[in-house]
Amino acid sequence: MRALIQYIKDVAQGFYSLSQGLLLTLKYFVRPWKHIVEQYPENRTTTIYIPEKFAGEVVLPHDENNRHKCTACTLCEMACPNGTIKIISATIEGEDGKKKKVLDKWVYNLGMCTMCGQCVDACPQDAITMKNSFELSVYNRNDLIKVLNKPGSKLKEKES
Amino acid sequence: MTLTIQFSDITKWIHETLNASMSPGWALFSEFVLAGVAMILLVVVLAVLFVYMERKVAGFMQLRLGPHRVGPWGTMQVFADVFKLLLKESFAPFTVDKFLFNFAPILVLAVAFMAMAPISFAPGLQLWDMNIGILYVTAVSSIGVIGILMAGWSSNNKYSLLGAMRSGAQIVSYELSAGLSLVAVIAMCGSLSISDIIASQADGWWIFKGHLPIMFAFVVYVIAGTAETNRAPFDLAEAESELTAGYHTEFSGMQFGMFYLTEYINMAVISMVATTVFLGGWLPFHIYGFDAFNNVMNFIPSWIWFFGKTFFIIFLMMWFRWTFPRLRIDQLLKLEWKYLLPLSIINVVIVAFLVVMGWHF
Amino acid sequence: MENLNTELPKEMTEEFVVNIGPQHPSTHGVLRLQATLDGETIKDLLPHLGYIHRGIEKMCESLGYKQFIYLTSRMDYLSAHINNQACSLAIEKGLQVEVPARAKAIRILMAELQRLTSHELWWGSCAMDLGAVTPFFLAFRDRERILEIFEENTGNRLTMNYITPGGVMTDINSDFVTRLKTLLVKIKEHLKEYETLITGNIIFQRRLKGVGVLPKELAISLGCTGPTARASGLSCDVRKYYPYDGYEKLDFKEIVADGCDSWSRYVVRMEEMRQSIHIIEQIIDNIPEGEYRAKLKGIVKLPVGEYYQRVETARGELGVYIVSDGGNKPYRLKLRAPNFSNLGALKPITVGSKIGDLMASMATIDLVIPDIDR
Amino acid sequence: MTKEELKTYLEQTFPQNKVEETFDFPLLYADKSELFIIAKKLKESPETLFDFLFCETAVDRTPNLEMVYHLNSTTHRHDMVLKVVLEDRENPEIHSVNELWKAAELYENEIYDMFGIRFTGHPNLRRIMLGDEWPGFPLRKDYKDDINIVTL
Repeated sequence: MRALIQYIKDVAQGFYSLSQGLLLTLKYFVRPWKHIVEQYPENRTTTIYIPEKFAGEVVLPHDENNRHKCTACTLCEMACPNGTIKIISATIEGEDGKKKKVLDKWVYNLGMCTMCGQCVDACPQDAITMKNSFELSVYNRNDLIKVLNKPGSKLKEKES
Repeated sequence: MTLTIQFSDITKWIHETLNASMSPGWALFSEFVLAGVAMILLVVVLAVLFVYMERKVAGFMQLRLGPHRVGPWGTMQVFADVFKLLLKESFAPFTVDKFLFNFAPILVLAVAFMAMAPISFAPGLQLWDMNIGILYVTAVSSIGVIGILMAGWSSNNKYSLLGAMRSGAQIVSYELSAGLSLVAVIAMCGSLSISDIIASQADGWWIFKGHLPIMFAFVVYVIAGTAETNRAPFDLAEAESELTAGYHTEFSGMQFGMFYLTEYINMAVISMVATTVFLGGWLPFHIYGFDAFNNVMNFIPSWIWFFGKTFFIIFLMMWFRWTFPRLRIDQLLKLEWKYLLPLSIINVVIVAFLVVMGWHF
Repeated sequence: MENLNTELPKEMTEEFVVNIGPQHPSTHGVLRLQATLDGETIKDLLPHLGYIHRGIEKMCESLGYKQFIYLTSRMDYLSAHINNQACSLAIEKGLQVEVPARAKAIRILMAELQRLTSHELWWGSCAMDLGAVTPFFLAFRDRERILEIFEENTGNRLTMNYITPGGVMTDINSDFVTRLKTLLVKIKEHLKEYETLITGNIIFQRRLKGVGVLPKELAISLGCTGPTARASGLSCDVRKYYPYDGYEKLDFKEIVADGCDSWSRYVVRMEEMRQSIHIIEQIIDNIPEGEYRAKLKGIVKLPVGEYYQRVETARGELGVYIVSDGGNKPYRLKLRAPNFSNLGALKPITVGSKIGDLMASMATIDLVIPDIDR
Repeated sequence: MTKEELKTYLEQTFPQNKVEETFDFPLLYADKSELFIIAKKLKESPETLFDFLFCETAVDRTPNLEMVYHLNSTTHRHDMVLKVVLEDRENPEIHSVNELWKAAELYENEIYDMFGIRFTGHPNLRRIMLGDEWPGFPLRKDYKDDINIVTL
């Protein structure tokens, strides 16, 4: 007899548990405004939220006079675990006649970058930063290899 | 009071015009063709609606929006999918049994269409009011499992075979309790004909008449019907996380589309039978003594009543699907053979006793 | 019923082999299980690995100590932060660097959040393996919010690259505490929904109870760790026994269950989510002020010797074994992956059960395939 | 037992073996032939009860290969390292510890795959990750592969 009561209890409990689940899904069914999806391609210019720190790609900021801070010391190239960065430096003659190493091309392969931030960390001049850009895909793999310093850009000397 | 044209008038008019213009034999043939085309169109439109509904229901229950890009609110999405399936190659692997492989989806679909024949959508809108309507539906819909077994066997794929065997075991067992729960109502009203069953509910739907055994039979029928259509939580035949896609793993293009369509047509058949037998078919909802309310209910056309009830039961099945986890195969069979079937048999015995004693109304 | 097959003459029964994977919806990756089936019953199971073997150990031998950490994010990508933490701790052990208190607190916070995301993903995919799709979206809703916090504070969502030897890469944002607090309230609310939808569900319970039984002795012998072993009654929480980064100061319970079955594993993980929230709540209000990073030299060189550091990831004990020859690169780096050992438990617990049970066992052991292959 | 106690214990119990210590654990060197006996003793003697093999790996100390067993006791909660030096580089062979710790089955498969150390008494020795036709053993220091290994 006790077994029978227990059995009926179990069945009732089972049905109760199932109905609780059904109620939960019904609750979400009738409340569409609680939904969480983002209308992504439509909101790319309006409501999309990209945090400030989001690491999308490495950039070499230039100031208004087209000057950057990179001294071509290649510390970032050495710090990169993936061989993403290639620094091509050129030797030019300075005003005082001394030979000087300057940056020629800051080659960055976005396709190999894992956004670990080691290069930014290693840079003694704070010349490079991470930018929160997104939608960086391209049709041609060669387009992922970028030269970060703008043509004609120069080294920004320290003020001090 | 009613301004609506009765469907029987339309059919009568068609019959008379055809007979006036051609010989009776040709007229009959044209009527068959017309009826067939109308039925196929109706079923396809219904299936498309169900697919759209399923996606929306699933989306809303999962905090999503469902399809919403193709057409307004995504209404064209289903058509886009159907056209995609139509344009795709129906690829058959090298080692399949070609004849069975190609025949299986056609058989499954044809059987699903056949089961629609005796169903009465509205007064007069019925293809064939045969005197064994319910028996015909249950009999025909059980042929579908042969198609599934054929698909699984001919695919020459172990997943397909396992899915087909599961499906066979499942459908064969769950048909028993589905049939027995229908027997409860049939015993009460004393007829297998669908129009008789509907007529017997003119003074109240069976489920609201207050017979406990009938209510129980309704619950059993919904459970068994869900299982018969291979839908979650009984979707073991195509259990995605276990057998990838079960019996239709190897099918592609429109052949897959046929299986997909069949699932929804089978759902429609199950819910239409449930509507007819338990929920009063196309009869409106009446409350005894409330004449004003009853008149308002009468004003709603009967086909809206019928499809409204059908959609409600289909919503129930979708609701189950998007809430519950799947059963294991032994639990599935245990549920049928150890719980539903004995209870259904006892239920039928009680109903028979009630009928013999004349205690029903 | 069970004896039916043995009574039949041998010629009438035939076992057949099914390859579950490499592409299969419930292996969650490219694992191939060669299953010998007798009807629905599994007779033998042989895992074939290496579909995503990248040779991380070999790659690490050619990278500097500061660089190789970020490769280990790609092992168990669901606890990438904790993997990085393990490597950092091993290097700090060799260098004898004291990590600032603020960095330790941030590390624990992030590690517990990572554990929370990992368990939430597991919850969703576990329910999906058993046929319920809706929980997956409910789980992703909360996981997404946590990932947003990661994104805001560390710059990345999955492989955060946040830990560096000596501390963390950047400081947390000023609104971190308030955002996390509002989030935790929500997550706790949603955990209750999880319970109603899945935990209480009778079908779900029947699918897991008594399925995939892993006795304690076997768990010890197979080297299982993490929730898998704790559900078998083996107390093995690294955070308790070999505390690191200040776990010894925190009050939390080690969840041990002795049901040994899939249901216990489920319960242990659900309870661990609550414990993670509890840990976060203890730290969140008193993150110490100060430096977030100890200064290290540009090129790190470990003294000659061997260093072994273990941490508790979401799936078990991750060991980092560094053999140093005094150079600027590790001479040999062995990563003791928790999933690799837990994989060994799959065969003994599933042989003799149905295919559906294999999915249940696999879902509750919670294998991450890149961690197995490395 | 603490690290120092365990070290003295090992020195007393295995007087002919070399006992050292690493940064974390006491370290016992065993000979190739007596590995299984020592491992069994460590596992079964009530003072040590090392029933949990949590890490088994090999290190290529050119020209030798070195097997490293990290052992833990789930009752006493102490750990130790057991090492075996294999001098035969061409055809290294050692007895499997699979009978003592079942975890070793997968670990030893991986070591066989990566270092080419063969384990006698292993129930199913196979190349678990790379496949049977892979040439060479990648984690050895003298492994050369121009296609698959990209150096920076």
